[in-house]
Amino acid sequence: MTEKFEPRIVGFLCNWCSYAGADLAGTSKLKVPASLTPIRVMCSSRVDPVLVETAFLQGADGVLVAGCHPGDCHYDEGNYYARRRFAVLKKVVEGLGLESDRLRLSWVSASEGQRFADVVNEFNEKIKKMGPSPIKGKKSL
Amino acid sequence: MNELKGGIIPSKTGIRETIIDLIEKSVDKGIFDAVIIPMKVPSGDSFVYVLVKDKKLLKDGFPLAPTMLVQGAKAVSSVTRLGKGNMKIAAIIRPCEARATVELAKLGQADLDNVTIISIDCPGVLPTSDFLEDPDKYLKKFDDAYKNWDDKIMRPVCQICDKSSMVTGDLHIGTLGAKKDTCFIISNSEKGDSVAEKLDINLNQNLDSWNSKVKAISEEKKKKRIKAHKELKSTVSGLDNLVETFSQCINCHNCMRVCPVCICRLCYFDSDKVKHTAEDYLTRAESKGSMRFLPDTTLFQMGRMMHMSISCVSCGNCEDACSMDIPVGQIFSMIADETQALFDYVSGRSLDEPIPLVAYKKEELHQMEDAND
Amino acid sequence: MKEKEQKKDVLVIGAGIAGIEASLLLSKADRKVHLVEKTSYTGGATIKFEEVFSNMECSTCMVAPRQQELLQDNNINLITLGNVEDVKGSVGDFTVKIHKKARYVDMVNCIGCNACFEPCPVSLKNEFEEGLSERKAIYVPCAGALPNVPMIDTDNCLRFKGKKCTACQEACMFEAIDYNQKDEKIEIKVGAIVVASGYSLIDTKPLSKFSYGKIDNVYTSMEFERLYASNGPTEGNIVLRDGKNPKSVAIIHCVGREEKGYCSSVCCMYSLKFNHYLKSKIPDIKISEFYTDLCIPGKSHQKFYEKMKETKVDMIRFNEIEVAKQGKDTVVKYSTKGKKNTLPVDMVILAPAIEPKNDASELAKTLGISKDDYGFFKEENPYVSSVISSKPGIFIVGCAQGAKNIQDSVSQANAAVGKVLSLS
Amino acid sequence: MTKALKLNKSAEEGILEFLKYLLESGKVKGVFTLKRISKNSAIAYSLITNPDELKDAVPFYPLMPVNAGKLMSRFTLKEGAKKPVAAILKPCELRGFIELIKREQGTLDNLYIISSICGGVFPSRTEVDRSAEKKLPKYWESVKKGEISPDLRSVCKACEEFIPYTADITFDLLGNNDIDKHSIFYLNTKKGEDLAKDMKGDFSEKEFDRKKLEKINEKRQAEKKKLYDEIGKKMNGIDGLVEIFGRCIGCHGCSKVCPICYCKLCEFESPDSEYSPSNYETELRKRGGIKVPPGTIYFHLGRLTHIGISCVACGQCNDVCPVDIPVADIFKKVGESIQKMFDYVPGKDVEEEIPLVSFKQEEFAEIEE
Amino acid sequence: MERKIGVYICECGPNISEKIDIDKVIDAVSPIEDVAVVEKFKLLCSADGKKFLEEQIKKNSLTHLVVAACSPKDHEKTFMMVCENAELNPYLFQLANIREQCAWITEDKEEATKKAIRLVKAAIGRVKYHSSLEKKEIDSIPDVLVIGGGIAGMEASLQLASKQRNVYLVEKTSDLGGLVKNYEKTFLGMKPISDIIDEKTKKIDSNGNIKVFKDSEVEEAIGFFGNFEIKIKRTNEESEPVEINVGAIVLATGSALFNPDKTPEYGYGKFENVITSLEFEKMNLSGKILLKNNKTPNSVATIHCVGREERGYCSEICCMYSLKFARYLKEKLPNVKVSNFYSDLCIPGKTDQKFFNQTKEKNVGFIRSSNIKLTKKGEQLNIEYDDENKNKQNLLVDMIILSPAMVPNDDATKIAEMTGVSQDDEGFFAEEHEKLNPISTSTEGIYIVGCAKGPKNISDTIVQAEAASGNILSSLIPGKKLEPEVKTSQISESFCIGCKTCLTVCSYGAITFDETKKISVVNEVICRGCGNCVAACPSGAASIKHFKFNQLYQEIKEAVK
Repeated sequence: MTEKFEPRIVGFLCNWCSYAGADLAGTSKLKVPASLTPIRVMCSSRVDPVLVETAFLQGADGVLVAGCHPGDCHYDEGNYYARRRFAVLKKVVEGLGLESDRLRLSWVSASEGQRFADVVNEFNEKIKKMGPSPIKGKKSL
Repeated sequence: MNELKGGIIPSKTGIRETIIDLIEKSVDKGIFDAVIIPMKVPSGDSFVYVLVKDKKLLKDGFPLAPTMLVQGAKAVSSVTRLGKGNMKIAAIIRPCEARATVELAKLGQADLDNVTIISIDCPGVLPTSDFLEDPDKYLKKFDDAYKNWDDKIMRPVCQICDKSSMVTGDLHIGTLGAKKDTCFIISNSEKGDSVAEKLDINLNQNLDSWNSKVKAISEEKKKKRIKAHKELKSTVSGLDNLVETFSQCINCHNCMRVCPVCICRLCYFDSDKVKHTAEDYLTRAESKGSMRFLPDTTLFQMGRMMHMSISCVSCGNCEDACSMDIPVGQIFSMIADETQALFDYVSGRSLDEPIPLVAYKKEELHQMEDAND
Repeated sequence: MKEKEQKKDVLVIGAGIAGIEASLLLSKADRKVHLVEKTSYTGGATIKFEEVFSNMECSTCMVAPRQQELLQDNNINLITLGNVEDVKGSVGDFTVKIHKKARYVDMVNCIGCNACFEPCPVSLKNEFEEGLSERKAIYVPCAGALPNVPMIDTDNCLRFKGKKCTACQEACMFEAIDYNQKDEKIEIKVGAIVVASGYSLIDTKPLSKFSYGKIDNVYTSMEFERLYASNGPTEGNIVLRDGKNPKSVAIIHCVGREEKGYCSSVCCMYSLKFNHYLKSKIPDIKISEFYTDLCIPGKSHQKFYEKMKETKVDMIRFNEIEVAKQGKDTVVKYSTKGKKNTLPVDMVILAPAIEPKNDASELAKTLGISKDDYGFFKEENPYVSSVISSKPGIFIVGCAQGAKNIQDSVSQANAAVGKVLSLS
Repeated sequence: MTKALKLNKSAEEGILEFLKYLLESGKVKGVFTLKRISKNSAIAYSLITNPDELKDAVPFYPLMPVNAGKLMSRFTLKEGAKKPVAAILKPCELRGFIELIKREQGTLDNLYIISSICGGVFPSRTEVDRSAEKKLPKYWESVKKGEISPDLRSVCKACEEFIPYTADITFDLLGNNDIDKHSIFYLNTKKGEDLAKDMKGDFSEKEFDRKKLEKINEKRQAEKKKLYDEIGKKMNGIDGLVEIFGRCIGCHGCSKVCPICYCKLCEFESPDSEYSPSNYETELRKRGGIKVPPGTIYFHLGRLTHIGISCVACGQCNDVCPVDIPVADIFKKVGESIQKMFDYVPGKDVEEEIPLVSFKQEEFAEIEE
Repeated sequence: MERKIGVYICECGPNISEKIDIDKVIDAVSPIEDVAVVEKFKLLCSADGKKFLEEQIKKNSLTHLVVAACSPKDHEKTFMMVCENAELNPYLFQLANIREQCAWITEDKEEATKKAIRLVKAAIGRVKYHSSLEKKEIDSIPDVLVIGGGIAGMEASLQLASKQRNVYLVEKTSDLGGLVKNYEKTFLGMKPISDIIDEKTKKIDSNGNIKVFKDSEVEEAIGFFGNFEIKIKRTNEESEPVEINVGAIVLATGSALFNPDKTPEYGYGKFENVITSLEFEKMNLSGKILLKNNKTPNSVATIHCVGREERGYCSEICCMYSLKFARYLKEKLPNVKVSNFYSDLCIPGKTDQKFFNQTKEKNVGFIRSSNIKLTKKGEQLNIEYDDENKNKQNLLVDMIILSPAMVPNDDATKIAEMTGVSQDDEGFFAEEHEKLNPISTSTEGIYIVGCAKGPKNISDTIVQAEAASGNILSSLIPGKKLEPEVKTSQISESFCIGCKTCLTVCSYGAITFDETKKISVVNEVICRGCGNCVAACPSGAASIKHFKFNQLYQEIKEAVK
């Protein structure tokens, strides 16, 4: 069963850096696990933590939030706010004894096609090790 | 830290009377035009906050009420949210209420320019349900407990409150460590100073006895708090426990409604953002075989933690308002301690600390980036 | 007498950062822009950098959106592989002849799948990667290049050497490859011209004391930029030609300054930037910066310098310097404060002076504008404006006018636009 | 006479077998009913799509964690169900839903409503203190006998609307002595018949035992009188109201759980109902003191005028009030008096118009997602 | 209204068709409700492809369009154009990226197909929740306010003023020319400054479209790009402020000099004949370079980098003007001995080093030194210093010129607060983007030029002034309307509680607070649509067009299925 396990990873990618990085991974024909479904947002600061919680509680095996490296934000400072929100979110999830390792924040620039591939591969492997999210089956969350 | 200075004032008849006298004096001297203070309801079986101008009514003021039905911060907010007005107002509230008030001020929900916050050493409050069972009996129980600072009958979060004497408002009335027939008064702002001055209170007396007592208590409580949170974790945290814990939630959102720092006119989780089509619900149910309806109870709780735990003051109102006895107040106090620690922020500690979610440092939280195991 | 009507269109020469910014700004003002670029791609030198000082911003993230905008802008007619051959007329009414080399790949049909590289039998050094990696005879300079359409290098393509190869054409599903494409002569009429033809680094081979080309481990700064680039030949791994990571590096400033007689104004900063590059990939690497005078003007640069110093870089002010072999080792022989020293290092990075493109003088002739003693386009008179050339209606921006950093290049680009728009 | 289906199984098994059949036959894609959802035997409404899940279903459990009418509205608010779903509702929940449909807050499309002749429910607290389980046997006894179980919600004891109006299928419970022998489904509508047909069991033409139900009604009326008298005593004039609502903490929990209150933003939470500093100052000049937050009595009176006409007296508000104000009792009494004026029975008929639409329709259509 | 969604899958030749089983995708999405058509096409971005799409939209009278093809970075615009041509609102369209982020990165065809199905379903789910968005157009005022009458301000005014564009030039002193008017010559080519100033002043005076306010200050500037309301007040006089409306503002408020009092080691103010560069310029301009005792100096030393350490940056021009001083001196007092005490020579660019070499040839001394300390020795000043090899040395001179760092003007902060422009750590005005937008600020329509944004020489200052006009001339075209971002955020008036969270996190000042209603209000003209405020808003009040919760929720739903 577990080796048949194909994780479901939700990837929130900021339009200017990470989404471009993901595209570059494509144009460079790198291998990226199909488990990640990209969702494009204009800025990592648009990623409302409740969106992440929603994905997480609806059974996503992993959620990746990716944005421009600190200092590179197309909107100047969005990713700094994104980072704080993510930090609080992680603490909440941790605090409730849920698997906060299923949430990841990464910075990927537009030229880092390779890095994007690495990040996703790494995350995918980790999630595989963790196995399917136990939340999926829960009938009364 | 150098020794604490403050005033020592006589308190023969009891702390409530002392405070009422103090207020009356201030009103006479025109220091305040009105006071926000707890009062017994006509039926005598409950306490509510009242904004009082009339001195006769002030007589029935009941500081340090045995219950906290409405969080004092909400009272201050409802009076000043739309502007500071022309009245100088004193608010007689508990430390956690004062802290919530400060948070609300940061959130633009209270204008403290004309408000003087007067807090009191707090022994905790009774769980509402207990109190309502037999108000008179429990009032007595409360007063006894107060005398020997016994928190056994108080709200669970009060029993683990290490900030029950935290000074964050303008003036604070201290009773801990006070000699018989006296109590302390600590000023925490220029406003406080000027009030004391007008009342000819000398703020230069040594308050170490209060200080040391408070320290001792709060340290002891801190230990208790940590222990309690650990125990709580073992019962509520982890997926299965969580499901159990919230399985009885009936989505009445009382917890949110009574929360002093939940300010939204329309809660995120009452908005269309969380309303979906029948088709959506059905497909979700099909993926599990069956799905509790409405779903997303945990999302609501986690969402609130995300939005509000940073400002949570662990007053326990949510827990008391829960018609299904979910220990939501204790859970929040546990999470709040962790999220606030991230930015070593203490909700309501000071007006000058921005709420962490509207600020950032360029170099911080790197442990959150690419966090691998 | 009656004015003859002024042409509104503008010619911009060079699609580097300055040219791009000028074109976009002109287009915003609803001007039609003909943007002529010699190479097959946009972005100039800037897109070769992984990060730019002093905020260490990712260069691609910074420029790519502008490149995209450029390609999708209907006011801008991008002519790649183009060369301005002749310019007649005067301000308000120039007639420009452009020679557009055939790309042999149809810009419309090609969708940038890169399927055509694979089968090409030819492979040679990739100039864009400073020869650090190979490319085919049909190629794009690097992944993510824009426009993402390959070109055929006719000097090396077998077919153009008379062989019967059609490998790429067979691989293309879009009939995008067209061997019969012909070079074009394009004639346009414009009212003004902005020259942003950029710069190149001096050839360091003739400066024998630096042993560039003689010793493998001596790199130019541009080579090093590509070594660090995550879309470069090594995906950003800093490795020597023998595949090893260097443990110690010498960065030598002011290479060719004496010969050129001017300070190239950006070398100190980017050399300091290299510290960050090196430390971030090889934390315990030993770095020595050899400089003469630190030139770090401006409000944000010294801070950057101080930050870099914290990385324990060895700042050495030299009088004489030389790179040589000592046994197997590469050593830097230098004198400072009268004393002579020798420092063995695994890698040497040279910061060569910035000079005009080799075809600058030709372009100057074509345009009829004058050059300064160093071959840069000459501003008519700096305290009127450094972007005004000797010929009315022609404006000079970016490093074509003199060595400068990105910010100043962009400022000049904007200024030139200001000039153009306030002409009539 | 209406068609009826009889299964020789106890009510408990009967209804489950029926639901199982519906799911397995694919006649419905989902069943909406009460279900044990956790080890601590919490009871909650669930949407069941897999027949096996029915084992934990307890359709007629005498609890109302949420008024299911409100849930049905949430279920069909954005767009009606596209696939058939069966919902098991108590009569007052059904009526609540109908009232909401009249207010454009839901639709019956593709819904099959199964209701029952209702014996009433326990207060929610009985689940918290785990006493519900213990009370069950006694409850079912009184249901059989058609008596009023002492453990019911006050409003249930006094409820005369225990027979559903617009259900497609009505399950015979209250006053039926044989519920542990067989289950009877009254198939009131064509939709109901379609559901039941092909089901193994004996079909017949049947009629409820009106006389029996009349008796029950009398008992309920007696209870109601008692309830009203008590309330009446408390509620003499404004002072009485002040007495009763004096301790209200303004949490508005009652409106939150009310099956009729549906406004995105309650008028009493909207900007216009906020007190400005000057309001306070004038109030103080007038009265010397004012309760803060203010307007609690306003709120309850306002709510009465807004939804009194549609109050189905389900008692939900009583249960959630943190300060034990008998909101439901008052609303039942006042609501009924309003309804009588127009002799309107809320939720009786989806076609029937609401006599007075006094409350503001929400004007917050603008930009919320 | 009935939904009719058209789904079109691009084969992109082999690029998608070989990696993804398109027919499987078609089968998977066809049954979805509201999906009216599902078809594949060889190459949708081709001319035929676009024509095909356009016809399809019309023929099937589609209400929504989903295209599964390449990255939005490649062809989102292309297909939005198709929608417009087919009279379908371009925002009722969603592009599923099944090439770059699916076909090209997935080895296994089956996996790729599954992912493609998810992506297309997500796009379908999302597009249902799209609403048509319209481009906004707002009128703008072409006129410009220029604050500061120095070289930068004058240059900008001259280039901006035209028949269709008035320029209001506000100078706080009583005449134009700024600091520079105290200098005799530029160091570039040693050209008389007066020529430059006089020429510009004449042009300005004769230009009917430039209104100069001398002895005046801007008191208030409210509004936004295209529509600023300005109050100009005459300093030191009780008069009603003049009110004007402009579309853009140029801040050319210049800089000041670091005060050497803060570096006592140089004995400024303590010893006679220790003067600042500005004082020397004035003295030189007056024609007489004299000591306090009215004797001419026989030896002069210039000390570079005064205050550089304290300020933490190099002021860029001190080296050059110190060289210029040497020239002044040598011209006026041929026999004077001139020495420069410097740490690093900063002479960037193509002309400066030449100037340095020429100056050197006029036997001017250059001493690389540190730890300088001044003492008095008789009539003379004694410079104690460490040389390159850290040996103590000293030099006696008659006069010492200090070259202090350039610092922001005292009123910089005041102006910054008034205009909402942010300042960097040094107190200079901060660029919107250090590299790509060096002239604009985070407040759209307000531009910063010259030394107000950092030390600069005249030439660069002029370039920036022109750059500012370049930005303004290209965006504020008389008669042309502004087209702000369409996908802006919005805040519900009835739901906002006024906690100002959104307002605090907005980088562009696009959100203002309505004090009477106590709610936040988005200025859609300024909003850039990043969505930060939406994620920050704890309530249901804030949302952002085209990236609404429900739209993203549909994508999440498919992603986790």
